[in-house]
Amino acid sequence: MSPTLLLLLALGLGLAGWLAARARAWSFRRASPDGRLASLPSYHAWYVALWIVLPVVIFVAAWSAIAPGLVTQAVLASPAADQLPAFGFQRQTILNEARAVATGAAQGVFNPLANEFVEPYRQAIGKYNWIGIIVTVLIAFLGGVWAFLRLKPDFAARNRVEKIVMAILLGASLVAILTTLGIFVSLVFETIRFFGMVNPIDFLFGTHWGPDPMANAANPDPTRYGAIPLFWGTLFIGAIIAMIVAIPLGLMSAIYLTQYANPKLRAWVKPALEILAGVPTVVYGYFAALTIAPAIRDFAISLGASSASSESALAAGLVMGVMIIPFVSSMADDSIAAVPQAMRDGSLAMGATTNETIRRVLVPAALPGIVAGVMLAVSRAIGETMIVVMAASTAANLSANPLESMTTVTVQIVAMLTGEGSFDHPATLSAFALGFVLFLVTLGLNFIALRVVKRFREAYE
Amino acid sequence: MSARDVSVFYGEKKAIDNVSIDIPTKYVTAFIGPSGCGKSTFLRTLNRMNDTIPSARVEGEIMLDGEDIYRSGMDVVQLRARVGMVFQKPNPFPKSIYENIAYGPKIHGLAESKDELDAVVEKSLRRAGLWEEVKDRLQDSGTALSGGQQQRLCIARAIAVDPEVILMDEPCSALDPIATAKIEELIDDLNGRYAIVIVTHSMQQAARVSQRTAFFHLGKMVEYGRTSDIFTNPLEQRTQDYITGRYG
Amino acid sequence: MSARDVSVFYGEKKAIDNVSIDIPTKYVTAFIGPSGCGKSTFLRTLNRMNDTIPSARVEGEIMLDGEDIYRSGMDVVQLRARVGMVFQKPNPFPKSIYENIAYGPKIHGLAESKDELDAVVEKSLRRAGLWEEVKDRLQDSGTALSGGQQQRLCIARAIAVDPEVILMDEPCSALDPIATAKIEELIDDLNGRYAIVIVTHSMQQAARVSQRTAFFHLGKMVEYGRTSDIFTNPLEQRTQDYITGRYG
Amino acid sequence: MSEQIAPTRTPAFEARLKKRYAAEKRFKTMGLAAIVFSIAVLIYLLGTMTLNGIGGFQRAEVAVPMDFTQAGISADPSVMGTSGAVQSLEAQGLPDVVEYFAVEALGEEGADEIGSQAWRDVAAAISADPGIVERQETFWIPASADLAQGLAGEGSPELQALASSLAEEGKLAKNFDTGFFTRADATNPQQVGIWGALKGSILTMIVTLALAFPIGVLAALYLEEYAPKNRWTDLIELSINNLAAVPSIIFGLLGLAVFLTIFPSYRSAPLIGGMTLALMTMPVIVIAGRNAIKAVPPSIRDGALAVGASPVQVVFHHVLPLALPGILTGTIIGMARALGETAPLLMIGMRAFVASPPDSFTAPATVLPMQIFLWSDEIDRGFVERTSAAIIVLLLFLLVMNGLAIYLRNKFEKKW
Amino acid sequence: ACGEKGAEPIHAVGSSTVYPFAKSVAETFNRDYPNLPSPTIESTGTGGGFKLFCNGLGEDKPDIANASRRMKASEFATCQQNGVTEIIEIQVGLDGIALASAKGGITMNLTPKMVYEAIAARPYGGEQTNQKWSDVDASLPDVDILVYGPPSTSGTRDALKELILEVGCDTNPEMEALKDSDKDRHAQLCTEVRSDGKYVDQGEQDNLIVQKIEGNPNAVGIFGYSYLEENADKVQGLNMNGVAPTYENIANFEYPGARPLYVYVKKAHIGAIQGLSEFLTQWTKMWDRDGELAKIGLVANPDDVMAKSMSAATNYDTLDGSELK
Ligand SMILES: Nc1ncnc2c1ncn2[C@@H]1O[C@H](COP(=O)(O)OP(=O)(O)OP(=O)(O)O)[C@@H](O)[C@H]1O
Ligand SMILES: Nc1ncnc2c1ncn2[C@@H]1O[C@H](COP(=O)(O)OP(=O)(O)OP(=O)(O)O)[C@@H](O)[C@H]1O
Ligand SMILES: [Mg+2]
Ligand SMILES: [Mg+2]
Repeated sequence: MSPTLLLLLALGLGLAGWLAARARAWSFRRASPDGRLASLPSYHAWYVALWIVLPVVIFVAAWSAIAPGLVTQAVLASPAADQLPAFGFQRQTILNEARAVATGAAQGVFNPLANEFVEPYRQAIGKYNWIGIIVTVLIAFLGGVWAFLRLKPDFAARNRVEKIVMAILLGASLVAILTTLGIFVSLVFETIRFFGMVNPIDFLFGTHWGPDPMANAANPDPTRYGAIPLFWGTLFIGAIIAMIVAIPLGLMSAIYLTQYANPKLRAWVKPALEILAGVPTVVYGYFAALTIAPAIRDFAISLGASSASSESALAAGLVMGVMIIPFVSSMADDSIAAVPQAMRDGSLAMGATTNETIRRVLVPAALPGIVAGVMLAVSRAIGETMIVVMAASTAANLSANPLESMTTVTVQIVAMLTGEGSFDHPATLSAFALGFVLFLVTLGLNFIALRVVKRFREAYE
Repeated sequence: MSARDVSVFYGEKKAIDNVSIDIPTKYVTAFIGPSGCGKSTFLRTLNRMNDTIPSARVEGEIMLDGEDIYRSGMDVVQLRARVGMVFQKPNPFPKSIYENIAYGPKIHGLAESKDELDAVVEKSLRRAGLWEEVKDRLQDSGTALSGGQQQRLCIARAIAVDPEVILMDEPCSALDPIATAKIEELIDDLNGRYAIVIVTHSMQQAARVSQRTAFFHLGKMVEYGRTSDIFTNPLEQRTQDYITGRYG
Repeated sequence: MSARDVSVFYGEKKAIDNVSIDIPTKYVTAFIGPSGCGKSTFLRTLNRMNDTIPSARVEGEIMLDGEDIYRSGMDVVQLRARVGMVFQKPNPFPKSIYENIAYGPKIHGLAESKDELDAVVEKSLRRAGLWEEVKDRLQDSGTALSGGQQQRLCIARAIAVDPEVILMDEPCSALDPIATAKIEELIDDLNGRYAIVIVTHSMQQAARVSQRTAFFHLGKMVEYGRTSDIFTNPLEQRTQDYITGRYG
Repeated sequence: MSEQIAPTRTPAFEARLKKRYAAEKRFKTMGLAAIVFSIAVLIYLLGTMTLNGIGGFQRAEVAVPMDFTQAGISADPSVMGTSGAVQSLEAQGLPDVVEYFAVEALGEEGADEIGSQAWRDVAAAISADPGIVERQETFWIPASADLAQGLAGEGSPELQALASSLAEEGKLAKNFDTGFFTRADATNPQQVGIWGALKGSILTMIVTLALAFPIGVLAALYLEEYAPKNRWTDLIELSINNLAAVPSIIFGLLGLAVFLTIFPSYRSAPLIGGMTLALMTMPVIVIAGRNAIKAVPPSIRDGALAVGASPVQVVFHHVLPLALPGILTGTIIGMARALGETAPLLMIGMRAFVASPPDSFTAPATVLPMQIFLWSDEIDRGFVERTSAAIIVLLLFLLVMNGLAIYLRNKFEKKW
Repeated sequence: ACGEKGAEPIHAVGSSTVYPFAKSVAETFNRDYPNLPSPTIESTGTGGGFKLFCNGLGEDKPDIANASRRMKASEFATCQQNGVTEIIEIQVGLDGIALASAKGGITMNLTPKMVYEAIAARPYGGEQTNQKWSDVDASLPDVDILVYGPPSTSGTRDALKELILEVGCDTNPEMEALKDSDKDRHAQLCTEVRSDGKYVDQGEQDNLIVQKIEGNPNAVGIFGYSYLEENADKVQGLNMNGVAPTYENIANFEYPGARPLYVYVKKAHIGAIQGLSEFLTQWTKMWDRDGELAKIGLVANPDDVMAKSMSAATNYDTLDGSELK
């Protein structure tokens, strides 16, 4: 029997317990002199139902892990087992196939030997199904009875049920911590392996990036693993150029929408702007590479910049900036609108014009929210790969000239992980180290941002 | 400042009904009346702060120096610089104390140099009776002050641009008695230098600080006169009832 | 209900200093005093609504039916069902009028059937003097009512769970005089059925609706007694000063 | 007023005032310009995409009249409509029949340029309507990719010539390709469809929503309503904010290292893709959810507490329903981002060729943005238009999702 | 993992170069065996493909790895460690890399030596001073060097290095000698490309390279031959050693840019995974000169290799790890 069916069974039993407990609570209630219970009947019902379902869920989880093993053991004990290949994959597929037929997931077998096992499988599965069902019912029954016997008119069922609810809430918030931990774990081992091959000092402070995934893996050239140009490229494209576009445009849009535009226009323009963030990045990539980049090159050449190439950090950054306008504008819009009216009134009553009020009072007061929006936007920009690949190429340059080609950390991560290099090569492993460092950096930045925002937040309350 | 047949509407609803009043230039005028009678609404019409409420509409004329402030060419910015306002809840900007005071002079370009600005800030704080308390921490945030100090800061901010009229909408309702006493002292001090209009729900306060009192009820101005007359010898029964606590 | 040596702290700051008071079960008790003196704070200790303020801490005991409501095993939820509360600003739930009233009875399981619930809703609305005005639109949102109606709705909501005590924190301060009059009428009506404690900043109101008055000042209870005595013949100079408008 | 003119009424003041009004005007114009610029870019992008993509919904087809009365094909009603139909027809020589009629209609050259699999379309039609074999019928059969290119004026000159002559005779035309919405990926641009990827996206989004929404909402409720303010909750807050900022590719590595280790057989499956994207989406929902919960007026909580509701009841009866519109806004932003995301899915095997639409959450699948990415790098030029068409489908999907959220938001929005 | 699934689809992972062909095979296979689930072809990159492939045997592990380079000894060792002992190696065809420019754009008669000198980071260990093609060789036009090519992570780049750059580099006897004395240094000097903007790493987006050179008549693009063929109306191949990049010239190795493409199959999975052997047969049906392989712009194996591949695909000859490097 599949775990799904066992769970359905448990739910059915839980429902039965729920109804029984509720009926009992109602009978208490009729019997009590003031018609009042410590908790509502439905809380009694939930209490019993949870006591039935939760233990069963735990059991089913455990059972679905061990039952297949037990079934296989039983099958292997059958006489036909002697014909099986001794070990390995072949044996496993034959068994799998026989099981698929036995459970009805497949019509016929592909490997004739498997036929022999269909019947043993059927029997073993049948047997363990029964065991599973019986134990499930037993556990449900025991849990249900135990909980049921505790019901009394003054039993604080609500408190207990709510404790479980609180535990679930707490559990949900722990998912974030687990995810963080998961990221850490999934990066750290390969990172350590990488640092075993390339000195972290060379990696973190080197200024030349040019790993060759096809080169000899045994003694990598540490001078080719300097990540500074990547981090610089990331910063330059994602955090400087893109922000120079997105912050003024996003902020000005938000200001116009909250302070000047009439509400009807705002209701239309705001969602329209949000579409900008939803356009697939491939589209932006082509737009950047085939429209913006050549235009920038021609413009630069007309100004006399001889070395202008059509791959430039500027093209990638500009287009990326457009893409993240809505992140800035939406968050800024919300936080400007949330500045207390008293601040606005205070400034207007001093005889300030609207723009003076916005620039000198509203924007500073809304700064935490604006910063949060910018942070989201920056992270989106940093994580973006397609636009960079298409418009700024994948060559790592350490340069302050926006007309040169550059690349970013995430582009390299993707390139290394989906390239032709082998996975024990330091070039490929460097992707994990890059990810790890990037992760630590964002963690640090967020730590600082959180502090700053907290401090700011006290400001106007 | 004088109002002629002023009515104010919020959408369809008439919140002020045909009020005419002359506000003397060197006295403190108090507006009293039960909650919702339109005191705040009328006060805000005096410096066009109700322009910020989209649904609000004003009829009638309000004259300042012989000019109707609702006439089409009126410069609202200048008007508000001339008619300052202090709100019920102290609302200092989340900036330093210095910046709070310097804000008005800066945007209006009233000080030509840093020294001049310093002088304006000091003078305003002194007049607001706050100088001694804050002179050592002008760079602290204005929001770090106590409620009473914040309210005096807001008053200092208003007088920093040298207005002709100061409007105060229940400036003490969020304050404790000691802070309230300080503000009242300050109003006494400023009296004679500026025209002051104060809205209050406390008749005691009106009696203490004002020379003229206007009693509003359900959007109408019921009675207006010398404070002493209103409190001891009101002409209208409603005023009498209100003052003696029959309602409100 | 009675309080013994109750002090309340917000963090370090003492907001209520050693107050002892016996609140009679069938009368209206008014708390008056200048702003910030701790009236609301003390009121909220009576049904442990200050549990929601993380920094608040209570010392002393408050006895309800011979039990200290701050003892460790106390069921706060049940306490609040027994000691209801009405707030300064009317705060109906954004649900239908019916749902607003039925909410309390539902979560406490006070009605076994729909009919019974209907009956409770009708009874509560009648007592709150709102039935006639809303009986045809019980499914309209509670927030669509006027301010005074909303406040009566909140009172109806509080009495729907049949509390022993009703606490009201400036229930009329956001209302116009007509709505205020209705609420006061209602309090008069409820008087005798429930113990009612009302905080007000209006001495007139205290004088009109209460039988007992407590005067608070700077966190201390200065004087407590029959309302008529307090208003005509206070024992303390501070009470006298406040009532006659020297401060506040 | 006083003998001395007030500083706010001097001519100098009025002169400055003029400048300030000018600045005001400039500022407002800048704001308007920012919006106009953003909208213009949007319109440009949408416009070019629509222009490029509109052709992607069509395909070049040739008209082949077939007179089955002479063909000797029998459509056994017991087989037709079942999975054996195609085999049965193939065994009866349907491919040759089709070939024959194609030569009849288009000449040798033209017949070479119908897809080698064209007979399958005919077979499907017969299977659906066995009556066809009794009569004469004109089929529109997809042209080969080369001929389609020729029709578009590209490719070799011979084919261009052939295409234009066929087109003149009315035997070759671009028809609306309804099959584009029912087929999955293929190697031939004439045969591709978007349904496989669209269904993959739908399945993935369902998993993402089913995980990220409850977890995000519950976490937001916990943090905003119950969590004590201590180091522990600071840590949770930090990790949530950080997760919102971590580049998406890193979530792919997480999915690879964690989910695919636990469920190795679900590589490429929407289930794993959805789980990975859920981790990415959850922080966005938490952050937006917390803001929405914060915006619920405390007076509502007080009101409920004061009638004796427990904290859990307060939250689930009052706070959550009121915060829902705001939570939905966050959800939609997060889901929109997840919908367009490719990088993390690269790592868990969704950059794949899947020729049939996924039939369950655990079947191999790809998603719309990935399909767009794959098609954009196809060698065959017929994919250019198809790529744009796929982009339009993605945007429409996005719009539908947004519209739904806005509708729900308005529905739940209550005034207080 | 709970045994409730029907037959597992065939699962291939690996190179994005083999991907189009593998797709095509899978599609035909899917038509011919409609009862079997359609094979899943993933484009993970060769390295990523081998990592998955060598992770062990089992239904949930890929059956096939597509590769645009040969398996490395280290990867083979990983495979062995994880129990993937018997591996069938099949060379399915060749991918030509082609140098091209826009139609009507720059035309040149190049040699590997010229290409090397034009785009190497340090030609023969000296400084790279060539700014224009004419600096490289007087016979070449007087225009700035601008080459769009594959990134270091791609197989095309590997082929470029091996088939053109190293050949050009080794025309210099010093370099030739260095090969034996200091392999790493030789690799570095001979294969590293310049990063001053004259050689532009263009990600693995060959269509984009086509579009970029189309927009710039003086630019040269390096990409898979298939893209050249498909876009014959827009771009023109550049001669190398006087030979044009055409199908014939690549197939007979006269144009120096053909690299082999492989698929690797787990022998243990044949007979265990339904349809796998039929799937292999399907490959052999499609890789002829006039088959699907050629249609998508790849190049068929030379006859001797074809025979060997055919044998591997039908007799399941396994790979001997000692051949690998
Ligand atoms: N923005 C607004 N939109 C619609 N009606 C309003 C608005 N502001 C105030 N009102 C209404 O106008 C009337 C007068 O309000 P106003 O605030 O002027 O009263 P008030 O005398 O200041 O009362 P309080 O003493 O409570 O401050 C009231 O009925 C109020 O409900
Ligand atoms: N949450 C809080 N944290 C810290 N201090 C508080 C808090 N709430 C109130 N106080 C302080 O406690 C004191 C008593 O406040 P309380 O609100 O009880 O006064 P009140 O008598 O109700 O005044 P009002 O008439 O203005 O409502 C005041 O000094 C106030 O600043
Ligand atoms: Mg007011
Ligand atoms: Mg209070």
